[in-house]
Amino acid sequence: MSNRNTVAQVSAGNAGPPVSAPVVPEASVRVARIYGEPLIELPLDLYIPPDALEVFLESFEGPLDLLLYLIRKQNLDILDVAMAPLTRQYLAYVEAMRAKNLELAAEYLVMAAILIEIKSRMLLPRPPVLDDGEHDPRAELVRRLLEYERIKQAAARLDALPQMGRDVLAVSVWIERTALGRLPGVDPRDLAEAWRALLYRARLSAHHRVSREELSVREHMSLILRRLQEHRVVEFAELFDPARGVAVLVVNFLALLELARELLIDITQAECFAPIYVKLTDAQSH
Amino acid sequence: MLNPIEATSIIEAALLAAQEPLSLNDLRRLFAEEIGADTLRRLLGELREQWGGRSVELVNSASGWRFQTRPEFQPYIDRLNPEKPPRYSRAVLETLAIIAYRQPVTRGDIEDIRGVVVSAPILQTLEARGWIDVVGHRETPGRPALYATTRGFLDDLGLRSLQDLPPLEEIAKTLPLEPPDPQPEADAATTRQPAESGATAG
Amino acid sequence: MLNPIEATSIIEAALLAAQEPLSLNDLRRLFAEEIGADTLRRLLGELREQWGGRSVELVNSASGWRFQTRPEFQPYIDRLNPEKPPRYSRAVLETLAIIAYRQPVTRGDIEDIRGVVVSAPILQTLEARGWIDVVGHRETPGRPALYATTRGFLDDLGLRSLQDLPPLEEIAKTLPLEPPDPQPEADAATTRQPAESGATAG
Repeated sequence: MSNRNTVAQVSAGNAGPPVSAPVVPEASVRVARIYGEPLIELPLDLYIPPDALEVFLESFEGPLDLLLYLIRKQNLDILDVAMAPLTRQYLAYVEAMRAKNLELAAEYLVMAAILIEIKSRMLLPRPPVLDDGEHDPRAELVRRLLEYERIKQAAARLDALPQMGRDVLAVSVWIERTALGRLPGVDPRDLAEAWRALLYRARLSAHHRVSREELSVREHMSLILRRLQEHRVVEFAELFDPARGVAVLVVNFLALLELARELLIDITQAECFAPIYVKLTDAQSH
Repeated sequence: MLNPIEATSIIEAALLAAQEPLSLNDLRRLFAEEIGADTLRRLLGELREQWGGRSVELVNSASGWRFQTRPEFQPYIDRLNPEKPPRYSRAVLETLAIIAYRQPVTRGDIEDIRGVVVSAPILQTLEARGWIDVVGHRETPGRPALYATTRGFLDDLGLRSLQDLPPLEEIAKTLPLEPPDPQPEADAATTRQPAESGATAG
Repeated sequence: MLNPIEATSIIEAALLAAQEPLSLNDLRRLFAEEIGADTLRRLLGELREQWGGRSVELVNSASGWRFQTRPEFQPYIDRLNPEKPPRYSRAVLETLAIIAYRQPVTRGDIEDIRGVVVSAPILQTLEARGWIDVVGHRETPGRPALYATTRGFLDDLGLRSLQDLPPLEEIAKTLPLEPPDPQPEADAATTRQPAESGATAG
């Protein structure tokens, strides 16, 4: 209940420095007691339009951010911060948030405890030997505040860099992506290599040696078979093209003989001097 | 207001960054419709001229304007493709070699030479590629198909005829040099055999 | 052989068409490694100059070279695509800054610096963007994940290395916390450890 009162004063008491004194006289005696700290006076800058408190708080990234704001706003020296006013202001905010039943992250409460602890340690007489800042009770807090402030600035600078997709776009002009569906390539040497491997494995060297001559015969065998598939029966003479030279004629003839030997074709002649016909072996057609 | 040079730069930036061709309407939106279609067409024409003879050209395709690389640069850019062209497995290559050098051959012939079963996918691969086809059937039980290489095979390998294939006599001559470990030839043969099935890696 | 103008055109075409930045090694492959890295660097420098003041610029970031539009054209191009990528919240940006400047860091480290809990979605946002990833685990109880920024982060911000990050403000210089005498260095070293190791990470 008293918390709610405080909020009312917080929001109403912005008019003048002696905050809500005229409105609620008792308040000048003691506005609130927060974590055992009497809050005599609300901070001068603690004016937040009532509806905006939540928005205001959301604009802080946490207790460190809020503390930095308070310090910078008061133009306090961060390296020699006066703990009493800082603590008081901080607690006032925290209390305002609690009073408004805003969901208050636990970190804010932890920080409140830290501030109070530092403040109380500051009140202790300091041994002169240690008066080198090293054991200043504020040291750790100041270190954290400075580190956080640096990161805060770094974050803003990162955000200011031109960002791919937001401030700049990658150029990528259209290109035929032919290479993507590429089929395996075979070099003639690959075939020779494959053959060589075969020879090793099967020791075929003697019996499967293929001469250049023989290869051309086999090529013609395929050509003749192909042709016979299209035409079924072809006159012998039609299979020869004298224009291609004697060598080809010979090879072609050898191919025919080989095909006949392998029983792949039939060569027939009805009578002497009748046309010779060549066809695929019986029943061999598609 | 924008001057024509600024407007052209804006069009250029948008087209270079666009993933898709941009229509005239798209391009008008760049200027919040404040530039008319005719002016835009004129600017595009000028932009196309500015890019004339460069590595990339401005093209007006069915779906709009786009920059595209000129075809003569394609072979260079293809080299960037980190994917090495795939390779056929040893099984496929050997089968192809047998068909090329011994055609016409049946699957049984191939199996005799290779000493292992020739799986259907191997022959299908080569048929689908258009490198072999069935030129007949041998009149033996089962009438097995006879395979031969095609014209396309010669074309794709840059051969005028089968005679341009590396001659096998030379292969035979170089044979003794080949095995890295000459003595245990039998071992070499057997150790290679298991690799057969797994040799499909590219 | 190619003359420098042809070579530059090829580089330009490749860079304009590339989907990703191209490294010097990528670019060398354009020429089947026949152009040395030094020559290539010189050509790239010339190309960058040729493009100076135009709608797109040649940028050298962590992964390599790429063309990108200049920021001043973005307001126009944005009109084509009304869906702008959202700006990141301060929580995300601060988390990113901590990871960038203090990497490798755990979530706990980030929370210590920010003074608040770091929610999972914040890290997920940055991971999904490909800007941070887990590079290991700290050998402390719970083995928390160690986060670092990626090369994609540098690329997307046009940075070549972490050293190109905007320098951190040297507010701490006036800080009496930093012992002026060198002896208690050990203390300083332990508190700063994450920063030290991160600053040099490539």
